Amino acid sequence: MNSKELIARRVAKEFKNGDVVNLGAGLPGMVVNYIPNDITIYLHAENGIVGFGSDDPSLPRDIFRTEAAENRVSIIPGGAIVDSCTGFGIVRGGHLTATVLGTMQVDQEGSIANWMVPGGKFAGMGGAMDLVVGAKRVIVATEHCSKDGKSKILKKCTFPLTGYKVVKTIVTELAYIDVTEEGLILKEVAPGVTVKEVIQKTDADLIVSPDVCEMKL
Amino acid sequence: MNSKELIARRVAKEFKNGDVVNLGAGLPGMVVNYIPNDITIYLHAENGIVGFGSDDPSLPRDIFRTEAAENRVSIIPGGAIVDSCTGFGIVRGGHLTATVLGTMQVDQEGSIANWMVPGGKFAGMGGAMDLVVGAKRVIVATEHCSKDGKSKILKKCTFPLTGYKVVKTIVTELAYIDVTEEGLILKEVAPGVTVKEVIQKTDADLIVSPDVCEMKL
Amino acid sequence: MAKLMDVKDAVSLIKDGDTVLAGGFYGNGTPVLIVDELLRQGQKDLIMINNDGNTVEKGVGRLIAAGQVKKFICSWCGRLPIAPKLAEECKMELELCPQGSFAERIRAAGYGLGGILTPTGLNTIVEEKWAQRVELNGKQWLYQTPLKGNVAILEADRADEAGNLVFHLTQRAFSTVMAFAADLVIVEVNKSIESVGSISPEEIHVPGILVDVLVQGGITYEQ
Amino acid sequence: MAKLMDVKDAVSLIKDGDTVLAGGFYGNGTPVLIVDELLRQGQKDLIMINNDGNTVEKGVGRLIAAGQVKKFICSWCGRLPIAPKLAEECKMELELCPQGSFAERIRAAGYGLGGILTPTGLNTIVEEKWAQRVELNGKQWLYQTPLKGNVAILEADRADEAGNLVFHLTQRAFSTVMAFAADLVIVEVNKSIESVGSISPEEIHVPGILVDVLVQGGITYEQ
Repeated sequence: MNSKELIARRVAKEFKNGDVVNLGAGLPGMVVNYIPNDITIYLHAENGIVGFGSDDPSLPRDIFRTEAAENRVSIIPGGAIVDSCTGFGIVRGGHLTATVLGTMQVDQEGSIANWMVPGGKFAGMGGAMDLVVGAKRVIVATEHCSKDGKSKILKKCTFPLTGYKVVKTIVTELAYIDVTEEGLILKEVAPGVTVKEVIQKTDADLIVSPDVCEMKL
Repeated sequence: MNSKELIARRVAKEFKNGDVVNLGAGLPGMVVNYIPNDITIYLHAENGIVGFGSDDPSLPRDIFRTEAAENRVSIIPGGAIVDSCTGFGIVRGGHLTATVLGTMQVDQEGSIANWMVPGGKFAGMGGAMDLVVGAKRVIVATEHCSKDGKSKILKKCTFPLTGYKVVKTIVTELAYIDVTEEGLILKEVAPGVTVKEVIQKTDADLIVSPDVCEMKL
Repeated sequence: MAKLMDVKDAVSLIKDGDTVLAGGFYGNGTPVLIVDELLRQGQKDLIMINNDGNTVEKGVGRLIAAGQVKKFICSWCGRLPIAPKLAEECKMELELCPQGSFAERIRAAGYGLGGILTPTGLNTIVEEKWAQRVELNGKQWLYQTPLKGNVAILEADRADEAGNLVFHLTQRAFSTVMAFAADLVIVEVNKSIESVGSISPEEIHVPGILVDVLVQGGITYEQ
Repeated sequence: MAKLMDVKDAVSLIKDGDTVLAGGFYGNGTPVLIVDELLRQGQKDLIMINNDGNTVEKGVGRLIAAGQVKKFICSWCGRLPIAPKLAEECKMELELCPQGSFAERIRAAGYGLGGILTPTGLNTIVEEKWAQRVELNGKQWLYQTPLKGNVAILEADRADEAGNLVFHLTQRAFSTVMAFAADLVIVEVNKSIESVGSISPEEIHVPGILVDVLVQGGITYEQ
């Protein structure tokens, strides 16, 4: 199992029947592949679908039946269409069980920076800032370190923030970490990974839970 | 023609095809009877109909096809149903051509007091405060004097206000008066009524328009 | 996801002191069986948020007449003289809000906004008693707080078992936003509750994810 | 009441320097014939308000690439690298707004509200550059101003001659509120424009009283 699959599998275990979830593009989007078949979650798309599923090739192609990355999807039975105000009303109003986002940086206060590198391209935050302040639970699903080997989990974000003190949980290919008032609590380590290794690869301070255990997948 | 019919007939002449109008209960509601048949106005009801017409007895009775005084109505071809937020969005957003309201008092600054007598019953403003700030044009349709013979058109309202400096036009059985920055301009007098009589029966200061003429009905 | 419940069990979820958003304009759209059951169970000290209360015989006015309401927030109660009377006798608190602001304040609560900024009510009793004047963007506005409920009691025409709602004509009114603005949303559905997927996604007025409990109703609108 | 017009005449109502609200998410729902005609007529110095601009080949991005846009207000322009590039070169102003706030600001303009109060963007670049922090009701909010247009250009699936609009699936997006927020609302209708009264009052997404001009379109969604 590669890192991304491991992360997606672990995040998928967080959901129960009826949950309303927004999955970011890329890795977070893979989570849907590991939701058990006996559970229905309502996937929320920024362009106004509440409850989408995988593309149904038997349906005619339709540019208005796509999700927020413009992939063709189906609308699941029980799904609904809303306009943008209502779609984001669902987000900010606390009606979204969770949002799962990738990130460039996340810090021990729960702040997240995933939309802009200083001096880099200036392409906009899209719906991410609404999602991180609005969702009942913000789950960061990311590889533990960036490509150059640096920890993405920092004492303090240095890139422009997407949200300040909003993240509740961080899932990486090494660890499952909860963000609390006291700081980051290391709750699980991935199979074959030691607590020590997680601590070494993390810039932020970690509090090791007395119940720390191996991640179940 | 009695006073109320005269007022309703004169107000009806203010509208043109396609106008969107909210008519208050009582006298203002009579205006619709004098709209020429070749003109379609969209009557706006606070409970969410945009474009209602007179009751069609051939339709089944339906408690949800009533206007804001709970009279049974029809929905005209081209009419639409909206929820309360959108219904009042139409009002405040400047999409209502006019609101026609009765009143207890109106003053020379254009303020109106039509919802509460001090010490009297405390029944609420309903949609009136939204209508007077939102409609492009606020037309007061009222008998010139109260039942005890006192002018309803005052220098300054003494009852709790519905809206401050919002009225554009006042139509009574004696006169057609525009509210301007300079004050109240007497533009028309009803057939058989003299300018002097209007001035005598009006507490507010009136500026007689150089073009003052007889009301056409 | 909505749970289908007996009206008795559904209403037992409402507690003394709850803040209840009740749909309906003149009692049309106020859920009849749910109000019947509230009268029977006798929850006390409710804060009722409803446009007008209608009369002592239909709508939320029945609960006010029965003495179950501690505070009533409405835009108008001209058909319910008992409301201002109780307020005068200090037996019930009565708070008035312009109808458009009333709708927007409920929406603000449900949509996660900090309140509303409106020109409505400036220089009136609303500013004196229930709102705050603020200057923003070079203009004067009234700021009013969101109106949130513990519970919403609504009536719908159609629903599916996922809780998706469709209203009939002016049954919509405040109910579309009230469904967003309460922790517990209980809906009385007049037509037979349908299976999931039987309502087109484009027809739905309130997505089922907002609805907690469905009660099978059956009143007819042809009255 | 809507007027049926030729696309050429309709677009000639748009002037240099106008602020244009354009419907569409990724260019889906951005009216194709109207944008074609804007390119042809070459209106300049436009302020474009659109969620994302999409690309230089589809959507509002075409007008940006053609140099017709003075300022672009969007939530994201990741498919349109020319936008940040022009901004860097000071050839176009680029203003970013979180997507939910973007929708609400347009609605505020159309619904006659003084702006929005949202938690979104607190402690971010939005607060630094484009919003004002206010404390109301004991909490911190970002205040953002309404986003109003002179003109809105929208695409609808169905319309009747009274201007009533029906959208198809996610074609709704921002268009429902944009129709309220511009002085002149021009809509390209893909199905044949219908006679007045042919759309049920309950199906209508935007009442016809908000629509000024209808243009017969005809693109297909099956792409």
